[in-house]
Amino acid sequence: MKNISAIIQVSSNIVFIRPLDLFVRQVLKQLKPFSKNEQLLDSLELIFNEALVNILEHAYQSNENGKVQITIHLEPEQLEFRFEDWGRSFDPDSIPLPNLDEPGDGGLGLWFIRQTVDEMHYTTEPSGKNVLRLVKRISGIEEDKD
Amino acid sequence: MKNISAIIQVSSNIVFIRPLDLFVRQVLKQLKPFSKNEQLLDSLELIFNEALVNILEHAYQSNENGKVQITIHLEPEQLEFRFEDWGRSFDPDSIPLPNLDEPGDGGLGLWFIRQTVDEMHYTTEPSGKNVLRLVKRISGIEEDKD
Amino acid sequence: MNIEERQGITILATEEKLDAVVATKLKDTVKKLAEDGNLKILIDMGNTRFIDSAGCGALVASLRVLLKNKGDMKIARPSPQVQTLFELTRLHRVFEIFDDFDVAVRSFS
Amino acid sequence: MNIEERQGITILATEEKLDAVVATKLKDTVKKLAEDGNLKILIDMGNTRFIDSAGCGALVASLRVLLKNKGDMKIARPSPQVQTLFELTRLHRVFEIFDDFDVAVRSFS
Ligand SMILES: Nc1ncnc2c1ncn2[C@@H]1O[C@H](COP(=O)(O)OP(=O)(O)O)[C@@H](O)[C@H]1O
Ligand SMILES: Nc1ncnc2c1ncn2[C@@H]1O[C@H](COP(=O)(O)OP(=O)(O)O)[C@@H](O)[C@H]1O
Repeated sequence: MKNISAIIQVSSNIVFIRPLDLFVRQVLKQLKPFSKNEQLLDSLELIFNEALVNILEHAYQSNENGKVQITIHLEPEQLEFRFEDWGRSFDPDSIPLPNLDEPGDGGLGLWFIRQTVDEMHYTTEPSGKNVLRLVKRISGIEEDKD
Repeated sequence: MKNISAIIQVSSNIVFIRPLDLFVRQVLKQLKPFSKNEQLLDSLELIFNEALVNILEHAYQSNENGKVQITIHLEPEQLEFRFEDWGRSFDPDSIPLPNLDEPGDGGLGLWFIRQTVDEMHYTTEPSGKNVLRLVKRISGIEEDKD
Repeated sequence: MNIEERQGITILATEEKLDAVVATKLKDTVKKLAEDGNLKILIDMGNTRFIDSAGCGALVASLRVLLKNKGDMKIARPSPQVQTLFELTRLHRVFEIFDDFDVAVRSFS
Repeated sequence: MNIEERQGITILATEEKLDAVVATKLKDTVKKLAEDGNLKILIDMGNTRFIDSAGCGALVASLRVLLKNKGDMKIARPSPQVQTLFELTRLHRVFEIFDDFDVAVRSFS
Protein backbone atom coordinates (compact mmCIF):
# COMPACT_ATOMS: atom_id res chain seq x y z
CA MET A 1 0.00 0.00 0.00
CA LYS A 2 1.10 3.52 -0.75
CA ASN A 3 0.89 5.94 2.14
CA ILE A 4 -2.50 7.58 2.54
CA SER A 5 -2.91 11.07 4.00
CA ALA A 6 -5.59 13.63 4.57
CA ILE A 7 -5.14 17.13 5.96
CA ILE A 8 -8.22 18.89 7.27
CA GLN A 9 -8.57 22.44 8.49
CA VAL A 10 -11.66 23.50 10.37
CA SER A 11 -12.67 26.16 12.85
CA SER A 12 -13.06 25.11 16.48
CA ASN A 13 -16.77 24.63 16.05
CA ILE A 14 -18.53 21.63 17.58
CA VAL A 15 -20.41 21.17 14.35
CA PHE A 16 -17.24 19.45 13.04
CA ILE A 17 -16.80 16.87 15.81
CA ARG A 18 -19.12 14.19 14.47
CA PRO A 19 -18.31 14.70 10.79
CA LEU A 20 -14.58 14.36 11.53
CA ASP A 21 -15.04 11.30 13.75
CA LEU A 22 -17.07 9.67 10.99
CA PHE A 23 -14.59 10.67 8.29
CA VAL A 24 -11.77 8.97 10.15
CA ARG A 25 -13.79 5.87 10.92
CA GLN A 26 -14.94 5.63 7.31
CA VAL A 27 -11.40 5.93 5.89
CA LEU A 28 -10.11 3.23 8.25
CA LYS A 29 -13.09 0.98 7.58
CA GLN A 30 -11.97 0.61 3.97
CA LEU A 31 -8.53 -0.59 5.01
CA LYS A 32 -7.31 -3.85 6.48
CA PRO A 33 -7.03 -4.75 9.33
CA PHE A 34 -9.61 -2.19 10.49
CA SER A 35 -12.35 -3.35 8.13
CA LYS A 36 -12.86 -6.54 10.11
CA ASN A 37 -12.12 -5.20 13.57
CA GLU A 38 -14.97 -3.11 14.99
CA GLN A 39 -13.30 -2.94 18.37
CA LEU A 40 -10.16 -1.37 16.91
CA LEU A 41 -12.32 1.08 14.93
CA ASP A 42 -14.23 1.95 18.11
CA SER A 43 -11.07 2.67 20.07
CA LEU A 44 -9.54 4.79 17.31
CA GLU A 45 -12.77 6.73 16.80
CA LEU A 46 -12.83 7.32 20.56
CA ILE A 47 -9.32 8.69 20.94
CA PHE A 48 -9.61 10.81 17.81
CA ASN A 49 -12.79 12.27 19.29
CA GLU A 50 -11.23 12.85 22.72
CA ALA A 51 -8.21 14.65 21.27
CA LEU A 52 -10.41 16.86 19.10
CA VAL A 53 -12.89 17.69 21.87
CA ASN A 54 -9.99 18.59 24.18
CA ILE A 55 -8.77 21.16 21.69
CA LEU A 56 -12.20 22.75 21.37
CA GLU A 57 -12.87 22.72 25.12
CA HIS A 58 -9.45 23.33 26.62
CA ALA A 59 -7.14 24.86 24.01
CA TYR A 60 -9.89 27.15 22.72
CA GLN A 61 -12.19 27.10 25.78
CA SER A 62 -15.24 26.69 23.56
CA ASN A 63 -14.44 29.80 21.53
CA GLU A 64 -15.52 28.83 18.01
CA ASN A 65 -13.11 31.10 16.13
CA GLY A 66 -9.99 29.01 16.67
CA LYS A 67 -8.29 27.03 13.94
CA VAL A 68 -7.66 23.30 14.10
CA GLN A 69 -5.62 21.37 11.58
CA ILE A 70 -5.78 17.61 11.57
CA THR A 71 -3.57 15.23 9.65
CA ILE A 72 -4.34 11.56 9.26
CA HIS A 73 -1.40 9.63 7.93
CA LEU A 74 -1.39 5.93 7.19
CA GLU A 75 1.67 3.86 6.40
CA PRO A 76 1.73 0.08 6.01
CA GLU A 77 2.80 -0.35 9.62
CA GLN A 78 1.37 2.62 11.47
CA LEU A 79 -1.38 5.15 11.82
CA GLU A 80 -0.74 8.72 12.90
CA PHE A 81 -3.21 11.39 13.97
CA ARG A 82 -1.72 14.86 14.23
CA PHE A 83 -3.66 17.75 15.77
CA GLU A 84 -2.49 21.34 15.51
CA ASP A 85 -4.04 24.24 17.36
CA TRP A 86 -3.15 27.84 18.14
CA GLY A 87 -4.85 28.05 21.52
CA ARG A 88 -3.77 27.51 25.12
CA SER A 89 -1.06 24.96 25.60
CA PHE A 90 -0.63 22.51 28.49
CA ASP A 91 1.79 19.96 29.84
CA PRO A 92 0.36 16.46 29.45
CA ASP A 93 2.89 15.10 31.95
CA SER A 94 1.33 17.28 34.66
CA ILE A 95 -2.11 15.72 34.22
CA PRO A 96 -2.73 13.08 36.89
CA LEU A 97 -4.30 9.72 36.15
CA PRO A 98 -8.07 9.74 36.64
CA ASN A 99 -9.30 8.53 40.01
CA LEU A 100 -11.63 5.73 39.00
CA ASP A 101 -13.02 5.57 42.54
CA GLU A 102 -14.36 9.10 42.13
CA PRO A 103 -16.24 8.76 38.86
CA GLY A 104 -17.29 11.91 37.07
CA ASP A 105 -14.23 13.95 37.97
CA GLY A 106 -13.08 13.95 34.36
CA GLY A 107 -9.56 13.32 33.20
CA LEU A 108 -10.61 10.26 31.21
CA GLY A 109 -9.84 11.57 27.74
CA LEU A 110 -6.06 11.71 27.94
CA TRP A 111 -6.05 8.42 29.82
CA PHE A 112 -8.03 6.70 27.00
CA ILE A 113 -5.59 8.14 24.50
CA ARG A 114 -2.51 6.96 26.38
CA GLN A 115 -3.96 3.50 26.83
CA THR A 116 -4.58 3.14 23.11
CA VAL A 117 -1.60 4.63 21.30
CA ASP A 118 2.02 3.54 21.15
CA GLU A 119 3.37 7.07 21.06
CA MET A 120 2.02 10.43 22.17
CA HIS A 121 4.01 13.62 21.63
CA TYR A 122 2.89 17.11 22.52
CA THR A 123 4.97 20.17 21.68
CA THR A 124 4.41 23.89 21.59
CA GLU A 125 6.32 25.64 18.84
CA PRO A 126 7.78 29.13 19.31
CA SER A 127 5.05 30.46 17.01
CA GLY A 128 2.48 29.35 19.59
CA LYS A 129 1.29 26.37 17.61
CA ASN A 130 0.57 23.25 19.68
CA VAL A 131 1.11 19.89 18.02
CA LEU A 132 -0.26 16.65 19.39
CA ARG A 133 0.96 13.53 17.60
CA LEU A 134 -0.61 10.15 18.28
CA VAL A 135 0.98 7.09 16.74
CA LYS A 136 -0.47 3.60 16.75
CA ARG A 137 1.54 0.75 15.26
CA ILE A 138 -0.59 -1.78 13.42
CA SER A 139 0.82 -4.28 11.01
CA GLY A 140 -0.45 -4.98 7.54
CA ILE A 141 -2.43 -1.83 6.81
CA GLU A 142 -3.67 -2.08 3.22
CA GLU A 143 -6.66 -1.41 1.05
CA ASP A 144 -9.47 -3.92 1.48
CA LYS A 145 -10.59 -4.85 -2.00
CA ASP A 146 -13.50 -7.09 -0.96
CA MET B 1 -24.72 32.14 12.27
CA LYS B 2 -21.03 32.79 11.74
CA ASN B 3 -19.62 31.44 8.51
CA ILE B 4 -18.48 27.83 8.72
CA SER B 5 -15.63 26.47 6.59
CA ALA B 6 -13.61 23.33 6.20
CA ILE B 7 -10.65 22.79 3.90
CA ILE B 8 -9.64 19.24 3.15
CA GLN B 9 -6.64 17.99 1.21
CA VAL B 10 -6.48 14.38 0.13
CA SER B 11 -4.77 12.32 -2.53
CA SER B 12 -6.87 11.20 -5.49
CA ASN B 13 -7.55 7.85 -3.88
CA ILE B 14 -11.02 6.31 -4.01
CA VAL B 15 -10.67 5.43 -0.34
CA PHE B 16 -11.63 9.07 0.36
CA ILE B 17 -14.86 9.22 -1.67
CA ARG B 18 -17.23 7.82 0.93
CA PRO B 19 -15.60 9.46 3.96
CA LEU B 20 -15.80 12.87 2.26
CA ASP B 21 -19.40 12.38 1.15
CA LEU B 22 -20.32 11.45 4.71
CA PHE B 23 -18.35 14.32 6.20
CA VAL B 24 -20.25 16.82 4.09
CA ARG B 25 -23.61 15.24 4.78
CA GLN B 26 -22.88 15.11 8.49
CA VAL B 27 -21.86 18.78 8.68
CA LEU B 28 -24.99 19.86 6.82
CA LYS B 29 -27.21 17.58 8.90
CA GLN B 30 -26.39 19.65 11.98
CA LEU B 31 -27.55 22.86 10.31
CA LYS B 32 -30.96 24.20 9.43
CA PRO B 33 -32.64 23.87 6.98
CA PHE B 34 -30.77 20.68 5.99
CA SER B 35 -31.44 18.89 9.28
CA LYS B 36 -35.09 18.42 8.41
CA ASN B 37 -34.76 18.01 4.67
CA GLU B 38 -33.47 14.59 3.67
CA GLN B 39 -34.13 15.28 0.02
CA LEU B 40 -31.93 18.36 0.05
CA LEU B 41 -29.22 16.41 1.87
CA ASP B 42 -29.50 13.62 -0.72
CA SER B 43 -29.11 16.00 -3.63
CA LEU B 44 -26.13 17.80 -2.09
CA GLU B 45 -24.43 14.54 -1.17
CA LEU B 46 -24.98 13.41 -4.76
CA ILE B 47 -23.48 16.42 -6.50
CA PHE B 48 -20.56 16.58 -4.07
CA ASN B 49 -19.89 12.93 -4.87
CA GLU B 50 -20.21 13.44 -8.64
CA ALA B 51 -17.79 16.36 -8.65
CA LEU B 52 -15.24 14.45 -6.59
CA VAL B 53 -15.51 11.25 -8.61
CA ASN B 54 -15.08 13.25 -11.82
CA ILE B 55 -11.78 14.61 -10.54
CA LEU B 56 -10.49 11.16 -9.64
CA GLU B 57 -11.68 9.57 -12.88
CA HIS B 58 -11.23 12.31 -15.43
CA ALA B 59 -8.80 14.95 -14.11
CA TYR B 60 -6.48 12.25 -12.68
CA GLN B 61 -7.65 9.29 -14.81
CA SER B 62 -7.67 7.05 -11.74
CA ASN B 63 -4.03 7.79 -10.92
CA GLU B 64 -4.02 7.83 -7.13
CA ASN B 65 -1.08 10.23 -6.71
CA GLY B 66 -2.95 13.40 -7.58
CA LYS B 67 -3.86 16.05 -5.05
CA VAL B 68 -7.40 17.25 -4.45
CA GLN B 69 -8.31 20.17 -2.23
CA ILE B 70 -11.90 20.66 -1.20
CA THR B 71 -13.39 23.67 0.53
CA ILE B 72 -16.84 23.67 2.07
CA HIS B 73 -18.01 27.13 2.92
CA LEU B 74 -21.33 27.97 4.54
CA GLU B 75 -22.78 31.44 4.90
CA PRO B 76 -26.25 32.26 6.20
CA GLU B 77 -27.63 32.41 2.67
CA GLN B 78 -25.48 30.05 0.62
CA LEU B 79 -23.43 26.91 0.47
CA GLU B 80 -20.29 26.64 -1.63
CA PHE B 81 -18.30 23.55 -2.56
CA ARG B 82 -14.94 24.31 -4.13
CA PHE B 83 -12.82 21.58 -5.72
CA GLU B 84 -9.21 22.15 -6.75
CA ASP B 85 -7.14 19.70 -8.76
CA TRP B 86 -3.86 19.75 -10.64
CA GLY B 87 -4.81 17.20 -13.30
CA ARG B 88 -6.29 17.40 -16.81
CA SER B 89 -8.60 20.29 -17.39
CA PHE B 90 -11.73 20.37 -19.54
CA ASP B 91 -14.33 22.75 -20.85
CA PRO B 92 -17.69 22.10 -19.15
CA ASP B 93 -19.50 24.07 -21.87
CA SER B 94 -18.35 21.55 -24.46
CA ILE B 95 -20.02 18.65 -22.66
CA PRO B 96 -23.37 17.80 -24.25
CA LEU B 97 -26.49 17.09 -22.23
CA PRO B 98 -26.97 13.38 -21.60
CA ASN B 99 -29.22 11.55 -24.02
CA LEU B 100 -31.80 10.06 -21.69
CA ASP B 101 -33.12 7.86 -24.49
CA GLU B 102 -29.77 6.08 -24.62
CA PRO B 103 -29.28 5.20 -20.95
CA GLY B 104 -25.87 4.14 -19.83
CA ASP B 105 -23.94 6.46 -22.09
CA GLY B 106 -22.73 8.49 -19.11
CA GLY B 107 -22.69 12.23 -18.90
CA LEU B 108 -25.12 12.26 -15.98
CA GLY B 109 -22.78 13.67 -13.35
CA LEU B 110 -22.36 17.19 -14.69
CA TRP B 111 -26.04 17.29 -15.55
CA PHE B 112 -27.03 16.41 -11.96
CA ILE B 113 -24.70 19.15 -10.74
CA ARG B 114 -26.10 21.80 -13.08
CA GLN B 115 -29.65 20.88 -12.17
CA THR B 116 -28.96 21.31 -8.47
CA VAL B 117 -26.73 24.34 -8.05
CA ASP B 118 -27.39 28.02 -8.71
CA GLU B 119 -23.87 28.73 -9.94
CA MET B 120 -21.14 26.58 -11.41
CA HIS B 121 -17.75 28.07 -12.31
CA TYR B 122 -14.80 26.17 -13.72
CA THR B 123 -11.46 27.84 -14.33
CA THR B 124 -7.94 26.70 -15.04
CA GLU B 125 -5.30 28.92 -13.51
CA PRO B 126 -1.97 29.59 -15.29
CA SER B 127 -0.27 27.36 -12.71
CA GLY B 128 -2.33 24.45 -14.02
CA LYS B 129 -4.70 24.33 -11.09
CA ASN B 130 -8.33 23.66 -11.97
CA VAL B 131 -10.99 25.17 -9.74
CA LEU B 132 -14.62 24.07 -9.78
CA ARG B 133 -16.95 26.21 -7.68
CA LEU B 134 -20.50 25.13 -6.99
CA VAL B 135 -22.81 27.56 -5.25
CA LYS B 136 -26.27 26.77 -3.94
CA ARG B 137 -28.34 29.56 -2.43
CA ILE B 138 -30.41 28.45 0.53
CA SER B 139 -31.95 30.83 2.97
CA GLY B 140 -31.73 30.64 6.72
CA ILE B 141 -28.69 28.41 7.18
CA GLU B 142 -27.98 28.21 10.90
CA GLU B 143 -26.99 25.79 13.61
CA ASP B 144 -29.76 23.45 14.68
CA LYS B 145 -29.73 23.43 18.45
CA ASP B 146 -32.46 20.79 18.90
CA MET C 1 -22.90 -7.27 -2.03
CA ASN C 2 -24.67 -10.45 -1.07
CA ILE C 3 -25.78 -13.15 -3.50
CA GLU C 4 -28.49 -15.70 -2.84
CA GLU C 5 -30.47 -18.20 -4.86
CA ARG C 6 -34.23 -18.47 -4.37
CA GLN C 7 -36.73 -20.40 -6.54
CA GLY C 8 -34.33 -20.34 -9.47
CA ILE C 9 -33.79 -16.61 -9.16
CA THR C 10 -30.49 -15.02 -8.23
CA ILE C 11 -30.96 -12.27 -5.69
CA LEU C 12 -28.18 -9.75 -5.54
CA ALA C 13 -28.51 -7.44 -2.53
CA THR C 14 -26.66 -4.15 -2.84
CA GLU C 15 -25.14 -2.37 0.15
CA GLU C 16 -25.68 1.06 1.69
CA LYS C 17 -24.16 2.80 -1.30
CA LEU C 18 -24.28 1.81 -4.95
CA ASP C 19 -21.68 4.33 -6.04
CA ALA C 20 -18.52 4.71 -8.10
CA VAL C 21 -16.64 2.69 -5.47
CA VAL C 22 -18.63 -0.50 -6.19
CA ALA C 23 -19.97 0.13 -9.70
CA THR C 24 -17.35 -1.97 -11.48
CA LYS C 25 -17.74 -4.78 -8.99
CA LEU C 26 -21.49 -4.89 -9.61
CA LYS C 27 -21.05 -5.02 -13.38
CA ASP C 28 -18.40 -7.74 -13.13
CA THR C 29 -20.50 -9.78 -10.71
CA VAL C 30 -23.59 -9.70 -12.93
CA LYS C 31 -21.51 -10.54 -16.01
CA LYS C 32 -20.02 -13.54 -14.23
CA LEU C 33 -23.45 -14.67 -12.99
CA ALA C 34 -24.86 -14.46 -16.53
CA GLU C 35 -21.92 -16.36 -17.98
CA ASP C 36 -22.55 -19.09 -15.42
CA GLY C 37 -26.12 -19.38 -16.64
CA ASN C 38 -27.87 -17.34 -13.92
CA LEU C 39 -30.22 -15.44 -16.18
CA LYS C 40 -32.94 -14.31 -13.78
CA ILE C 41 -31.46 -11.66 -11.56
CA LEU C 42 -33.22 -9.56 -8.96
CA ILE C 43 -31.29 -6.59 -7.62
CA ASP C 44 -32.56 -6.10 -4.06
CA MET C 45 -31.89 -2.48 -3.10
CA GLY C 46 -33.66 -2.67 0.26
CA ASN C 47 -30.45 -1.80 2.10
CA THR C 48 -29.29 0.85 -0.34
CA ARG C 49 -29.71 4.44 0.75
CA PHE C 50 -27.73 6.11 -2.02
CA ILE C 51 -27.00 5.69 -5.71
CA ASP C 52 -24.93 7.95 -7.98
CA SER C 53 -24.44 8.21 -11.75
CA ALA C 54 -21.86 5.42 -11.70
CA GLY C 55 -24.32 3.17 -9.87
CA CYS C 56 -27.04 3.95 -12.41
CA GLY C 57 -24.58 3.20 -15.20
CA ALA C 58 -23.67 -0.14 -13.64
CA LEU C 59 -27.33 -1.16 -13.42
CA VAL C 60 -27.92 -0.26 -17.07
CA ALA C 61 -24.82 -2.19 -18.15
CA SER C 62 -25.96 -5.18 -16.08
CA LEU C 63 -29.42 -5.16 -17.66
CA ARG C 64 -27.81 -5.07 -21.13
CA VAL C 65 -25.67 -8.11 -20.37
CA LEU C 66 -28.71 -10.08 -19.26
CA LEU C 67 -30.90 -9.06 -22.18
CA LYS C 68 -28.09 -10.01 -24.57
CA ASN C 69 -28.05 -13.45 -22.96
CA LYS C 70 -31.87 -13.72 -23.14
CA GLY C 71 -32.15 -13.30 -19.38
CA ASP C 72 -33.83 -10.63 -17.30
CA MET C 73 -32.97 -8.28 -14.46
CA LYS C 74 -35.42 -6.53 -12.17
CA ILE C 75 -35.06 -4.18 -9.24
CA ALA C 76 -36.71 -4.41 -5.83
CA ARG C 77 -37.19 -1.92 -3.00
CA PRO C 78 -35.53 1.30 -4.18
CA SER C 79 -35.12 3.96 -1.48
CA PRO C 80 -36.62 7.42 -2.01
CA GLN C 81 -33.23 8.74 -3.19
CA VAL C 82 -32.85 5.85 -5.65
CA GLN C 83 -36.41 6.21 -6.92
CA THR C 84 -35.94 9.96 -7.40
CA LEU C 85 -32.78 9.44 -9.42
CA PHE C 86 -34.40 6.70 -11.55
CA GLU C 87 -37.21 9.10 -12.38
CA LEU C 88 -34.91 12.02 -13.11
CA THR C 89 -32.91 9.89 -15.54
CA ARG C 90 -36.03 8.11 -16.85
CA LEU C 91 -34.53 4.79 -15.81
CA HIS C 92 -37.86 3.96 -14.18
CA ARG C 93 -39.05 3.25 -17.72
CA VAL C 94 -36.07 1.05 -18.47
CA PHE C 95 -36.09 -1.13 -15.36
CA GLU C 96 -38.92 -3.22 -14.01
CA ILE C 97 -39.13 -1.95 -10.44
CA PHE C 98 -41.00 -3.44 -7.46
CA ASP C 99 -41.64 -1.92 -4.06
CA ASP C 100 -42.48 -5.35 -2.68
CA PHE C 101 -39.76 -7.97 -2.59
CA ASP C 102 -42.04 -11.03 -2.80
CA VAL C 103 -44.01 -9.63 -5.69
CA ALA C 104 -40.69 -9.05 -7.44
CA VAL C 105 -39.60 -12.66 -6.90
CA ARG C 106 -42.94 -14.03 -8.11
CA SER C 107 -42.89 -11.82 -11.19
CA PHE C 108 -40.13 -13.93 -12.75
CA SER C 109 -42.29 -17.04 -13.05
CA MET D 1 -33.10 12.17 22.77
CA ASN D 2 -36.57 10.76 23.21
CA ILE D 3 -38.52 10.79 26.47
CA GLU D 4 -41.39 8.47 27.31
CA GLU D 5 -43.35 7.55 30.40
CA ARG D 6 -44.13 3.89 31.11
CA GLN D 7 -45.53 2.42 34.33
CA GLY D 8 -44.39 5.40 36.32
CA ILE D 9 -40.88 5.20 34.92
CA THR D 10 -39.34 7.85 32.68
CA ILE D 11 -37.51 6.28 29.78
CA LEU D 12 -34.89 8.46 28.17
CA ALA D 13 -33.62 6.97 24.91
CA THR D 14 -30.22 8.25 23.81
CA GLU D 15 -29.28 8.62 20.15
CA GLU D 16 -26.52 7.12 17.99
CA LYS D 17 -23.85 9.04 19.86
CA LEU D 18 -23.73 10.01 23.51
CA ASP D 19 -20.77 12.34 23.11
CA ALA D 20 -19.51 15.82 23.99
CA VAL D 21 -22.04 17.27 21.54
CA VAL D 22 -25.03 16.13 23.60
CA ALA D 23 -23.52 15.63 27.07
CA THR D 24 -24.76 18.95 28.48
CA LYS D 25 -28.20 18.42 27.01
CA LEU D 26 -28.48 15.02 28.71
CA LYS D 27 -27.43 16.43 32.11
CA ASP D 28 -29.87 19.34 31.79
CA THR D 29 -32.70 17.08 30.70
CA VAL D 30 -32.27 14.70 33.62
CA LYS D 31 -31.96 17.60 36.07
CA LYS D 32 -35.20 19.08 34.76
CA LEU D 33 -36.95 15.69 34.92
CA ALA D 34 -35.83 15.21 38.53
CA GLU D 35 -36.94 18.72 39.49
CA ASP D 36 -40.35 17.93 38.03
CA GLY D 37 -40.59 14.89 40.26
CA ASN D 38 -39.63 12.19 37.75
CA LEU D 39 -37.37 10.21 40.01
CA LYS D 40 -37.25 6.81 38.32
CA ILE D 41 -35.25 7.18 35.16
CA LEU D 42 -34.18 4.50 32.76
CA ILE D 43 -31.57 5.48 30.19
CA ASP D 44 -32.28 3.29 27.17
CA MET D 45 -29.05 3.05 25.16
CA GLY D 46 -30.38 0.55 22.64
CA ASN D 47 -29.81 2.97 19.77
CA THR D 48 -26.46 4.25 20.99
CA ARG D 49 -23.41 2.94 19.19
CA PHE D 50 -20.81 5.25 20.72
CA ILE D 51 -20.07 6.96 24.01
CA ASP D 52 -17.06 9.12 24.92
CA SER D 53 -15.65 10.50 28.17
CA ALA D 54 -18.08 13.44 28.10
CA GLY D 55 -20.99 11.02 27.70
CA CYS D 56 -19.75 8.93 30.65
CA GLY D 57 -19.42 12.11 32.70
CA ALA D 58 -22.96 13.17 31.85
CA LEU D 59 -24.33 9.80 32.97
CA VAL D 60 -22.46 10.01 36.28
CA ALA D 61 -23.68 13.57 36.86
CA SER D 62 -27.24 12.47 36.06
CA LEU D 63 -27.08 9.58 38.51
CA ARG D 64 -25.81 11.98 41.21
CA VAL D 65 -28.74 14.34 40.66
CA LEU D 66 -31.22 11.50 41.04
CA LEU D 67 -29.60 10.00 44.11
CA LYS D 68 -29.52 13.43 45.75
CA ASN D 69 -33.28 13.66 45.13
CA LYS D 70 -33.82 10.11 46.47
CA GLY D 71 -34.55 8.83 42.99
CA ASP D 72 -32.80 6.23 40.88
CA MET D 73 -31.31 5.93 37.42
CA LYS D 74 -30.54 2.70 35.58
CA ILE D 75 -29.14 1.89 32.17
CA ALA D 76 -30.53 -0.52 29.58
CA ARG D 77 -29.04 -2.11 26.47
CA PRO D 78 -25.48 -0.78 26.25
CA SER D 79 -23.71 -1.54 22.95
CA PRO D 80 -20.40 -3.43 22.99
CA GLN D 81 -18.50 -0.14 22.75
CA VAL D 82 -20.48 1.35 25.63
CA GLN D 83 -20.08 -1.77 27.75
CA THR D 84 -16.33 -1.84 27.08
CA LEU D 85 -15.94 1.77 28.16
CA PHE D 86 -18.06 1.25 31.29
CA GLU D 87 -15.79 -1.63 32.27
CA LEU D 88 -12.57 0.25 31.53
CA THR D 89 -13.71 3.14 33.71
CA ARG D 90 -15.29 0.81 36.31
CA LEU D 91 -18.64 2.53 35.76
CA HIS D 92 -20.21 -0.91 35.42
CA ARG D 93 -19.93 -1.02 39.22
CA VAL D 94 -21.54 2.40 39.61
CA PHE D 95 -24.53 1.93 37.31
CA GLU D 96 -27.18 -0.73 37.44
CA ILE D 97 -27.05 -2.06 33.88
CA PHE D 98 -29.52 -4.34 32.09
CA ASP D 99 -29.14 -6.07 28.75
CA ASP D 100 -32.88 -6.64 28.61
CA PHE D 101 -35.15 -3.64 28.39
CA ASP D 102 -38.21 -5.22 30.04
CA VAL D 103 -36.20 -6.59 32.92
CA ALA D 104 -34.83 -3.07 33.42
CA VAL D 105 -38.33 -1.57 33.53
CA ARG D 106 -39.58 -4.20 35.97
CA SER D 107 -36.57 -3.73 38.23
CA PHE D 108 -37.86 -0.36 39.38
CA SER D 109 -40.97 -1.81 41.09
N1 LIG E 1 -5.47 19.93 23.74
C1 LIG E 1 -5.44 20.45 25.01
N2 LIG E 1 -5.13 21.73 25.19
C2 LIG E 1 -5.07 22.26 26.43
N3 LIG E 1 -5.31 21.55 27.55
C3 LIG E 1 -5.61 20.25 27.43
C4 LIG E 1 -5.69 19.64 26.16
N4 LIG E 1 -6.01 18.34 26.35
C5 LIG E 1 -6.11 18.16 27.66
N5 LIG E 1 -5.88 19.29 28.33
C6 LIG E 1 -5.86 19.46 29.80
O1 LIG E 1 -5.75 18.16 30.36
C7 LIG E 1 -6.86 17.90 31.24
C8 LIG E 1 -7.27 16.44 31.14
O2 LIG E 1 -7.85 16.18 29.90
P1 LIG E 1 -8.76 14.90 29.70
O3 LIG E 1 -8.04 13.72 30.24
O4 LIG E 1 -9.15 14.81 28.29
O5 LIG E 1 -10.02 15.13 30.64
P2 LIG E 1 -11.13 16.29 30.65
O6 LIG E 1 -11.18 16.86 29.27
O7 LIG E 1 -12.37 15.58 31.03
O8 LIG E 1 -10.67 17.28 31.68
C9 LIG E 1 -7.92 18.88 30.82
O9 LIG E 1 -8.80 19.19 31.87
C10 LIG E 1 -7.13 20.08 30.36
O10 LIG E 1 -6.76 20.86 31.45
N1 LIG F 1 -13.26 17.40 -13.09
C1 LIG F 1 -13.14 17.05 -14.37
N2 LIG F 1 -11.93 17.07 -14.97
C2 LIG F 1 -11.79 16.72 -16.27
N3 LIG F 1 -12.82 16.32 -17.04
C3 LIG F 1 -14.04 16.29 -16.52
C4 LIG F 1 -14.27 16.64 -15.15
N4 LIG F 1 -15.59 16.50 -14.89
C5 LIG F 1 -16.16 16.09 -16.04
N5 LIG F 1 -15.23 15.95 -17.03
C6 LIG F 1 -15.52 15.57 -18.43
O1 LIG F 1 -16.90 15.73 -18.65
C7 LIG F 1 -17.51 14.51 -19.06
C8 LIG F 1 -18.92 14.40 -18.48
O2 LIG F 1 -18.85 14.20 -17.07
P1 LIG F 1 -20.09 13.60 -16.32
O3 LIG F 1 -21.30 14.34 -16.73
O4 LIG F 1 -19.80 13.61 -14.86
O5 LIG F 1 -20.28 12.12 -16.85
P2 LIG F 1 -19.28 10.88 -16.84
O6 LIG F 1 -18.33 11.09 -15.71
O7 LIG F 1 -20.17 9.71 -16.66
O8 LIG F 1 -18.59 10.87 -18.16
C9 LIG F 1 -16.56 13.43 -18.60
O9 LIG F 1 -16.68 12.28 -19.38
C10 LIG F 1 -15.22 14.13 -18.72
O10 LIG F 1 -14.75 14.05 -20.04
